[in-house]
Amino acid sequence: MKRQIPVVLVGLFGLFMIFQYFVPHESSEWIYEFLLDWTIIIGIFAMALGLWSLYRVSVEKIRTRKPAWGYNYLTLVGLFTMMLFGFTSQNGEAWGWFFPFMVAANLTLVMIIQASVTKGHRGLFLGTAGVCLAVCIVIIIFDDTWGFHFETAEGLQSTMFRAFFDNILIPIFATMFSLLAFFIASAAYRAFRARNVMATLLLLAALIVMLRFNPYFGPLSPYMSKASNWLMNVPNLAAQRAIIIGVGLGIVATALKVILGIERGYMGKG
Amino acid sequence: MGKRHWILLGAIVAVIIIAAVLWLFPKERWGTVFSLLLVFGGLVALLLRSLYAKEVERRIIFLFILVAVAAPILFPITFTEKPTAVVQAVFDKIENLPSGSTVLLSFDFDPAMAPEVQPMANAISRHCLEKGHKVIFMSLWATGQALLSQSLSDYILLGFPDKVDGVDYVNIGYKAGNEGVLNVIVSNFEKMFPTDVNSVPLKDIRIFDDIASAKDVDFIMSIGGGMPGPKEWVLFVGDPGDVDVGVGVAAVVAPQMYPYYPAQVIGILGGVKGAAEYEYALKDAYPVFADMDTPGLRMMGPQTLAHIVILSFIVIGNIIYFRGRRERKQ
Amino acid sequence: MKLKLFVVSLVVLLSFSIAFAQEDTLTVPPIPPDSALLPAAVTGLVAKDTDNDHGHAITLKWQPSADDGAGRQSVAMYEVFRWVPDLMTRIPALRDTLEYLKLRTGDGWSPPEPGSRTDSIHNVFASLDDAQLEERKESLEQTISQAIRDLPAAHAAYPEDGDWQQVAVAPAGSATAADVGTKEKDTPDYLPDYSDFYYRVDAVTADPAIRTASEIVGPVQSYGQWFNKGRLAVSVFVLIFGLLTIFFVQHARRGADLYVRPMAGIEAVDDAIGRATEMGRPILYVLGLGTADMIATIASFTILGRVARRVAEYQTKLIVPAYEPVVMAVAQEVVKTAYYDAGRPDDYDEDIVFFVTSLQFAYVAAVNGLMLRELPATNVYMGKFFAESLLLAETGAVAGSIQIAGTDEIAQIPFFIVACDYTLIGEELYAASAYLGREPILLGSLKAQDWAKAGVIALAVAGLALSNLAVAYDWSWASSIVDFFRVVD
Amino acid sequence: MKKSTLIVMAVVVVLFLLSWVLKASALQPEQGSYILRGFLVTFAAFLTLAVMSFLYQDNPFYKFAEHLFVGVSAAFWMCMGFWTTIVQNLIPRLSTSLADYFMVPQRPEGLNLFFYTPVILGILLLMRLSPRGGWISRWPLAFIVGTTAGLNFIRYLRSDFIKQISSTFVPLLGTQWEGIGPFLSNLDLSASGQLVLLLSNWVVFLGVFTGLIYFFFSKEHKGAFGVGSRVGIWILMITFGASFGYTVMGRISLLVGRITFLFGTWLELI
Repeated sequence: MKRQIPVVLVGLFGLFMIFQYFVPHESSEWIYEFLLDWTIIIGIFAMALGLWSLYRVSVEKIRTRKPAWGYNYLTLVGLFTMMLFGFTSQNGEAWGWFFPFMVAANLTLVMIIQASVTKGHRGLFLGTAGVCLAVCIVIIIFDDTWGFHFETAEGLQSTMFRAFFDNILIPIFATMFSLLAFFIASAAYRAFRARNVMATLLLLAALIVMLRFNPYFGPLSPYMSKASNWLMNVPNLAAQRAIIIGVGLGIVATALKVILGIERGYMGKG
Repeated sequence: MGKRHWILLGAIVAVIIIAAVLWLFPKERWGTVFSLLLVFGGLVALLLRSLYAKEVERRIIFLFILVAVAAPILFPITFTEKPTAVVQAVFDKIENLPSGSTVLLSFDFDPAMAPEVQPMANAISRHCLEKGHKVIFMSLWATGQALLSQSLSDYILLGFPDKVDGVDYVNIGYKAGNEGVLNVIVSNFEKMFPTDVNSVPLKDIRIFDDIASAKDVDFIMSIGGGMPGPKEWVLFVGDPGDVDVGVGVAAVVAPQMYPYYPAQVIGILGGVKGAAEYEYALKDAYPVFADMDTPGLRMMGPQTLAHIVILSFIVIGNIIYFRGRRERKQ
Repeated sequence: MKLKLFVVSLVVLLSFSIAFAQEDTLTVPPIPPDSALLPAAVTGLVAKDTDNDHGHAITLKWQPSADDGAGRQSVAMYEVFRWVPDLMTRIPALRDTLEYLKLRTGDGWSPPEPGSRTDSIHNVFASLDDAQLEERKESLEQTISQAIRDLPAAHAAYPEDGDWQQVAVAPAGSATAADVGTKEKDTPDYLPDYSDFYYRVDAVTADPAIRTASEIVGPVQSYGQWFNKGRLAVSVFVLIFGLLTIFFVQHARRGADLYVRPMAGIEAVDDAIGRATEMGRPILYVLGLGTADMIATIASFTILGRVARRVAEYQTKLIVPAYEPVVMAVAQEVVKTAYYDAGRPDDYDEDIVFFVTSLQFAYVAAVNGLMLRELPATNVYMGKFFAESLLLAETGAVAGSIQIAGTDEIAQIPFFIVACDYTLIGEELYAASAYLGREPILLGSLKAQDWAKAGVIALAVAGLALSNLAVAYDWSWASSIVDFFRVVD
Repeated sequence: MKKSTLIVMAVVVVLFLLSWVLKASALQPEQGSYILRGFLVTFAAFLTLAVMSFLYQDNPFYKFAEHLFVGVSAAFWMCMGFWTTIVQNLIPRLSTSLADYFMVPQRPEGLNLFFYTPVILGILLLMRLSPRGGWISRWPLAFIVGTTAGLNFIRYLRSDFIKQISSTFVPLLGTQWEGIGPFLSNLDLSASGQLVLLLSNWVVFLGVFTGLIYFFFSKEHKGAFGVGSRVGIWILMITFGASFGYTVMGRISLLVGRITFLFGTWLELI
């Protein structure tokens, strides 16, 4: 029973989604739109699961002293701080007691983590956490330079949220991405060697395309760019199409298997 | 000759080269010449070394890439770019729409992809505004909304002080839901975007007076390179809504868009090269943009040098492979 | 003199009577300037419910005016008019008032600018107190919904209490137009289904005042269809493919021996698990950046199930960092079941599958760190991958792991091929789950896939031949077959 | 800790402080909190370099950036999901008072009680966290998987499958055809552009044909079939090589972006 109902649900909704494509009638459209909205909303609820997992695994690493465990404090503090920024904003220009509040709130978090990873002194840590929490609450009650909201009628208002986004997320994100420039070179060096026919074809095609906009080949340059365009447009088109048809078929077959209940791997039974 | 002799020889050669450069070139070219010498000299050295089938350590490759990219940024080198047919198609589409048409620009990228696609986003936005089209800006990426607002206020709108928010352009921002968002807006904007980023209800925005859904837009340009992105725009809006879609994509995604061209996509801007070509076309057609910042064109210098470095390493790798194979056979 | 007066008064009388007579049917200027200039009216006007849609739309067809492209060539465009009951035009005004009342009773209301439209509404309600406003608001809401319900009846009252409104414009030379409304009751272009509509089409010259109306057609009703005929081709494919799959699955169930060609990447999985066990190092399984609703991710779940089962049997360590919480939840379920099936429920740990973060490169940063610190013997990448593919695979290569990848994301396959030891290309990813399990049912569906591919090749060849011949010999029936595959969206 | 590590750490800290002071004093004339902004720019540069140091080897700076990134990004993603989806799209459909509280406009269609369903399904999903109720969390998962399986089934069948097949229907013999042609027309390598066009059409056709043959699973790749499959994989390899070569450009741009940040925004050299 516990296993059957989900499979039935999958089949039911899957079949409906297939049917609705052929039924232009309003009632089918109506359900279709609801279902789409619902999947988005359910996905948002799953965020809580993700956050809980992140918290637990980090604490677990600290407890078992895994390699680089100390950095997990940073992860959790970063998480907690950014979340508080996401739900608070200034009421005016002044900062008031906002930063002391952030420190106290993070101390509370760290003390709770400590309490859950140590065997002794649990009372001490919990006590400190309690004190810090009390400080937080006092600040919340008496400081009115900031409040618990983030988006107002004027749009995104949290200055610190934006600052963290611009100065922590963007630099790391973009730099991680830019590492690809290095890796693409080392991968090309390592792998593009004429070991056999397939590797040679891979190598030659890459060479031709990379040479396409190099201005140092004099009269040859236009031919280089034409050859690379031809490669990108003709054999590439063919191969892409073959892959797309194959993948499309694979997706369609897998979706059908899922809907018919033949494939249940995603439910832990396969 | 011992090691010390080699070092001594190297030092003497280096001094001679430096002296020659200082003597032969004007002051402002020194940086360029030295960095080029450094890169090419290093490559020649590695090439000679490869004849002994000695592998190059990956950190050395990294170092070469770093220098090849950083040097032309400090000491610029630039080239000219002629637009290719796929780029020209987008340019012509925007150019030939009657003034006052509605164009939807979707910034489907994040900060990481921005250096590659932001230049084309800016160039196209400027083109549309200059041409007098009404522009709807939006994003399918959470991280795209901030970027969008920022580039609107910091770059794009600076050149158009008389354009009015809500009349000439509107920024409706980001909604979560990936292609779900597209599924909805293809029949109704307001359902997914009740307000624009400034919380103005959509029904109070003039642009949306005769635009109920994405179907009513004259042209859609999706700029991005991930998921959701241009491909989703084609499959979920362009096809079902029968709207012309043009795409600007990161170079990596460009080949993937070709099967959709020209039936499902009217034109493709691929990577910085596409942006550079578009900027060139724009500068060519509009004297107003003569002094426009052209990051796309500017970026072609590091591109060219880095390509040469990578090509050289592929050659070096193959020499090492064949020399090594011969040694192994012996 | 008397005659002159008489003629003038007659003309005035006539024009009045014409104006009166036309008031119900025409909103155009009452006196045509010169009847000789009037274009010929369109003929044969037919109005029908638009086919293959959800209703709320009417398609009109007509024979172009004799002066359109021929005759006097004076027709510039056609304007389509629909008879609209007054009730329908009143609704938007009611809605504006309701909107005002809602704002007024809500928080943060401020009086409108003097002279604006809202201001004139405001003047009507200025003196009322909150309770009265609430009362008005509720009654207004009821009025509006009642009005919407009354729309069909109001349409049936034609030609009482209504007027002609322009609903569509078609350029000269066209013989068809559609009046497309929406199903959203609260928008101005709402078009009620099952209501009697009346239409007429005006042939309009360059001077909009000079026009000729057609005969009025009606009543016609719009309604939604239950099958979209434009999508027939798709439904044929769905049926054929569904039946093929079911057939081969049944065939396989009955114990037919099905051949599958060897695939290096799949065979490497088993070896890799053995290698990890020998070395005492973990196996890293990356599900990619897809969400649980992507089929590539679902295929990856199945492969994860197989790998986890083998891992559980060998008692090796498995690490599965997840990019998305729903994916994490499903993967936990998969791994848990695999451990139970392998008979080692005690070895299962909830933290085998864990969530990292949902930002692409933050996830990559964490997984890269994991690779260099845990030094997995084997990295398996299956599912949807984007730009991060090369970052992951190169770092894995540096860490000295054996790497097996599979993705249907075409742009990323080259990077996996370059940096990984084995790569499953496109459809091979979907076949992999069947391979690993060696279950006849799943192999059966592979067979169905192959047949579909054979069908595609046959179709492509046939279609090619047809479209070539159609071009060469101008066969219209051949192109109609080719058109069958052009799906209506 | 090794002595060299400590020295590197100390140097980095000193450089960081130096950059902070210099940056803040450079910003001083402008209004606003220049100390904070100087810090943020310096921090962004530090993070950029920390991530790049990964190219040399794993090190504490990278670990710092990595763990901070994970925490902050998880919180960022959660906050954005909460504010954009739950607050803006769900709440206005559930309750007027909640919508007022979060200051979001009411939806035109007003309240819709059907939206309690995804909320309930979302809560069922959270039941995973309880050891006993875990099985019920499969229901919402089944809902999501089923709905989207049906959606994908149709979508891929239509867009990636039928459409791709129908675009293969191109004349290989005829000459007056003008379809996918525009991008092939710049291929006038020889005087007779038409010939190249025709050749390209043949390559596309054969490419798709052999590519599909490569993806046959249930037939041994031997004889003529084997030749077809081999040609197929060759064309795939050419495509992959070309695609790799094409990508290099994009990755270099990303690096250009980061280096421009370091030289421009941080060091102000350009």
